[in-house]
Amino acid sequence: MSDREQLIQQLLKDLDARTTGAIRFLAGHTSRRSFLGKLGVFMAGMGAFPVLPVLREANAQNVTPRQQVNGVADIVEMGDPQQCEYWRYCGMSGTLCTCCGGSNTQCPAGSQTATVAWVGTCHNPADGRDYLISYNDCCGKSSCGSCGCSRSEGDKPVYFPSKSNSILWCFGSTSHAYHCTLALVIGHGDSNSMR
Amino acid sequence: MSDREQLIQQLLKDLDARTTGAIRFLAGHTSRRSFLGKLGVFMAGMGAFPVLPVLREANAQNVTPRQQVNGVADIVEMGDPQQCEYWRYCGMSGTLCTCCGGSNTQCPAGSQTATVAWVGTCHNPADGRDYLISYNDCCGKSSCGSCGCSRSEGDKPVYFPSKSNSILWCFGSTSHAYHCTLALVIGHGDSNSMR
Amino acid sequence: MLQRKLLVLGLMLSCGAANAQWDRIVGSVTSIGEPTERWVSIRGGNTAYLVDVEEGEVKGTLPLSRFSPAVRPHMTQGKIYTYGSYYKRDVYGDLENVLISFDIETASPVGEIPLPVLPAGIGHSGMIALIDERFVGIWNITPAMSVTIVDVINNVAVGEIATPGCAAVYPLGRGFMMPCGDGTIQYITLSDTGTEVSRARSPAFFDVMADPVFDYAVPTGAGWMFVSLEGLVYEATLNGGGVEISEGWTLNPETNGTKDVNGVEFARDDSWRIGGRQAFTYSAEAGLMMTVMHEGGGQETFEKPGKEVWAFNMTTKNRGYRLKMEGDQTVSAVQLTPGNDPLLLLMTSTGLQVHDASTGRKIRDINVSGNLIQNLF
Amino acid sequence: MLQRKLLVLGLMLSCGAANAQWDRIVGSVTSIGEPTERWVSIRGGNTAYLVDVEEGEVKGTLPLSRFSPAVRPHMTQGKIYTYGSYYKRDVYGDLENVLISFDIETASPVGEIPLPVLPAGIGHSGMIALIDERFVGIWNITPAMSVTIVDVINNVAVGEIATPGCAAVYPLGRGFMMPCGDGTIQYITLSDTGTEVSRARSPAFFDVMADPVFDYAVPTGAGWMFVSLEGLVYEATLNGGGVEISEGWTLNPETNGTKDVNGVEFARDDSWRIGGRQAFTYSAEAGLMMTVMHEGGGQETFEKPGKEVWAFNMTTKNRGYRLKMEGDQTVSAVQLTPGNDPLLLLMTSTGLQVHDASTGRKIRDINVSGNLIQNLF
Repeated sequence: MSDREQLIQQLLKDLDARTTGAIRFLAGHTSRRSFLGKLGVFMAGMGAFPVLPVLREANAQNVTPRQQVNGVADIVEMGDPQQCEYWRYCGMSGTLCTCCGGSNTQCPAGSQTATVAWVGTCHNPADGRDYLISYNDCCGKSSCGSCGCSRSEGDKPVYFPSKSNSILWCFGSTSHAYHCTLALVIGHGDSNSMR
Repeated sequence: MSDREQLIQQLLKDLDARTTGAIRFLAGHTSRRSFLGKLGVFMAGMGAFPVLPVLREANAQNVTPRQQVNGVADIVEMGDPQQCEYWRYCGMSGTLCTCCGGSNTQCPAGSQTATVAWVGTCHNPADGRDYLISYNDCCGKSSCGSCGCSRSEGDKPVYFPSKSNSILWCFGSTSHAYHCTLALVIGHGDSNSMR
Repeated sequence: MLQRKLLVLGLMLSCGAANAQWDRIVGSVTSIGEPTERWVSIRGGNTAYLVDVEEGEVKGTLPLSRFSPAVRPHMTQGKIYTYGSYYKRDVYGDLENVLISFDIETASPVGEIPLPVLPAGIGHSGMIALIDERFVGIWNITPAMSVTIVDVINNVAVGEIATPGCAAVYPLGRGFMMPCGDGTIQYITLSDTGTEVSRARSPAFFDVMADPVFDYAVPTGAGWMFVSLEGLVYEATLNGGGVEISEGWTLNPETNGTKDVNGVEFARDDSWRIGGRQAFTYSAEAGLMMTVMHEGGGQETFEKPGKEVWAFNMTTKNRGYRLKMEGDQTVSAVQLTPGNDPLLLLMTSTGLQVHDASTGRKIRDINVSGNLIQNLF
Repeated sequence: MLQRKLLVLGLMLSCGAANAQWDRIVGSVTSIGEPTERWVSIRGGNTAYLVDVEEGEVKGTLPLSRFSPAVRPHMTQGKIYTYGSYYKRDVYGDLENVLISFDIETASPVGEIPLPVLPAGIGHSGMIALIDERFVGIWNITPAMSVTIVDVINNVAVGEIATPGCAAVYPLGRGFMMPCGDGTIQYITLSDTGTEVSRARSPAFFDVMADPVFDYAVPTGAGWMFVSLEGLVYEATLNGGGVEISEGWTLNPETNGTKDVNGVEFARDDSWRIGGRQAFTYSAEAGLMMTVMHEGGGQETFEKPGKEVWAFNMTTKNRGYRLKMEGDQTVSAVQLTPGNDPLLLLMTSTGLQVHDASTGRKIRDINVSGNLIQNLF
């Protein structure tokens, strides 16, 4: 097989992986029980949808300001947000927005933040505490292939979407073309005070 | 850099190579003079277009039946038409239609033959003679990435399109999405009798 | 569409008389030939490759959208269905979701039916089903879960059925099964017009947190085979109005002195796991089951490619052989062709491999890559 | 388009007050910042990456079509132009050819102008030009060769200029240069409305069969630099109504005892050739020229990636240093940023590299891959 053939075959495999299943993983640093407890606040109105943490804009605005959660005023963080090893990415799978002109809280210019996201719990080694992380996809642009990152923990089949890495989380965007993923700190993983 | 990042980067490179420049090479087994001599017949009506071998359906039908060219009734061929080393591919660059459901004379089902093609001269080792080969692109489907083949001889810049490998030769098709390339034997390379 | 098809046919007809020795200058277009039970579809990139695995040749390709998960052959109609999502500017602008039908003979699109709901863009053969040769069912997640039913005789989308907590569409009779997050299999019966008549659920037989079944399932004839991430194998069938689940058996039994078909005592394989894009396949006619296996990792590695393929005798439920990949090669998908003497197809990191299913012996490599391997029949 | 842009802006504004410590749950959208002379566009896949090579960061991306060759910045307008070809079903169906303008600040498409002719789908920065800050010129091959002129002040395609035998659009004043198959450079002058006023040709200075110039050219300020496949360097300038070609000098001189700027005698380099997707770059301000070089092969290897980059002092026309790629790494494109103290940018097989141009010393790697490197200014 020539170099070119190998390249082409790689291309085909990559295309498939990138476009037909946006890969999402869940932080596994939490048991189901604690997970449900922490997410209960987001799940009002979700009806028969099991355990899917739908974070709609409307709901989000009802959440009390997050700097008051547990009275924590700041997060001590260390590490490079462009590296997959960064602490917030324990539940990440996809492309890091930090490599595409965005940050961990802002989608790159011209893309759109999905209004639904997956939430995981990651351990911050710099302060020794766990935090809830919301992984929001940014959508509506061609895939930003710069920094792929998959840290697989707790992946589940698609009928359990809150833990499935095969789902394209672009809900709420005007396009479901996947661009990259944020990693927002939304609270303490060891607190029940998010109400 | 992780495996995934490398894959993604390869993807990007491949995409570019595959979609923004359909790579075409010309057989270099002929000097410019002999080349013009042999192709002159196809160039009627081409006006100011230098040396571009436009092979329109209408023109093609005016050519005398090709089995009478030099009285040759058959071609002795050896080798695997799915391999880039096959004798007809001296001027090939692209994907072999023989790997995509087509042959060297027929586009795969559902694709369209371009009405303009590049012609090169290849040496057939099985009978020791040179033949004129027409490389027609088949278009209108997503790229068939199975058998890439580039044998670079005589490639020229794009202002000399008949010898440029960067041009997408899908003219005459209803879509210029590149699928694969044929390699048609259209005459003897050492004859002047194609009129 | 039609116009284009006619053009293609026109080209083909006008070239029928091409001389065998000297080729026409413009070239011509071939047709695809007569598919057999040993033709499969391979989804690679945005293309479905139609491959005759007996001959070892790609016979044609179908252009898919970037959001098309799989194809769904309807061989009695001579058609292959898929769905696609198309934005006016590739990744932005107006969106059209359509069910597309391809004519197999010409490998060309011949029809489109608009879809009312955005379908799931997931690379999975369970996302689109042919139900009773009459309906196509498509799974949606928006994030609400539902199934769109398209009547492919009258060429119209007839409706959307809400299926909260349940995914994929596994056709059986005039209805379909779905695995659900509460540990059950749901069955929905359709009317003659494609509307929901009734739904039933099996007893809960798995715990989604402890050991869920793959959302990928394979047909057993009477029902569907579901396999858990820890390697428990179940069959879901219909019994009257209800869904019945067989007792599970394990791919990784404890060492208890059992001998396999070769008389060799089972080694304990606790460190091996089932995984892959298509992690298992089953042939009722041949009594064979094949699984993709890798060593180590947690349950969440269920999509990880394997280093071995294990073959099970379904009469004894014992493992007949282990097929090891060479060097760095991995395998992500297994498929058995239909019939009593099936071929074993493996999608490996270096392309498609065809093996004799009973011996595991490799017959050939085929120069095509992708993910999903689907039988046409 | 506009609606979409407003939505994006809306999201941005509503997030301005996001707390620095705890993030908003939905996230927000950033803007792209203020481009400097050290921002470039990298075309990789169907994306243009806008990269600050000083900072080493991707600042944003633009979604391109599969047939978009390059971008064309119009910095005084705050816009970036490209063209795209879009089929209704990705690779088949109705075709739309459009000139697309992106707003740089929001990295979003803000306008489209329909194009009357199918543009060339070639991965080349010479395919689209900004002429006198007022017109965009696009090269077409159908297979007739022509240039479409779009008035980007009045947002309308004003016409098509036939350019048989000549390719690419290299803007200069109120017109553009093109290399031609007869060995000349053609210059076409435009009127205020974008129609052709006059055309001129240089004397023939190369033989297309013996030693043609690259169709890729780089600006010199007064004109354009053309380089032949055998390594002869020419400058094309305007002189009154005519096109003038400077005497060529060679990148591979015979060994004649000449010493380079380091006092080292030139070694004969007959076996080295210029090649690559962007095989050379020139900075008039810094007096530097860089070329991508590989060893061996015939003239047709002019697109082959290199194993070295050669740096020339343009005062002496001598080679200052040879930069060798590490291991299996190859380099396919070189670019110098604007200004007196330019950065040397290399697109290598492992990603973008930033070097100090005067020493060749590597400053950093940037995690972005692609082909074409274009300066924004």
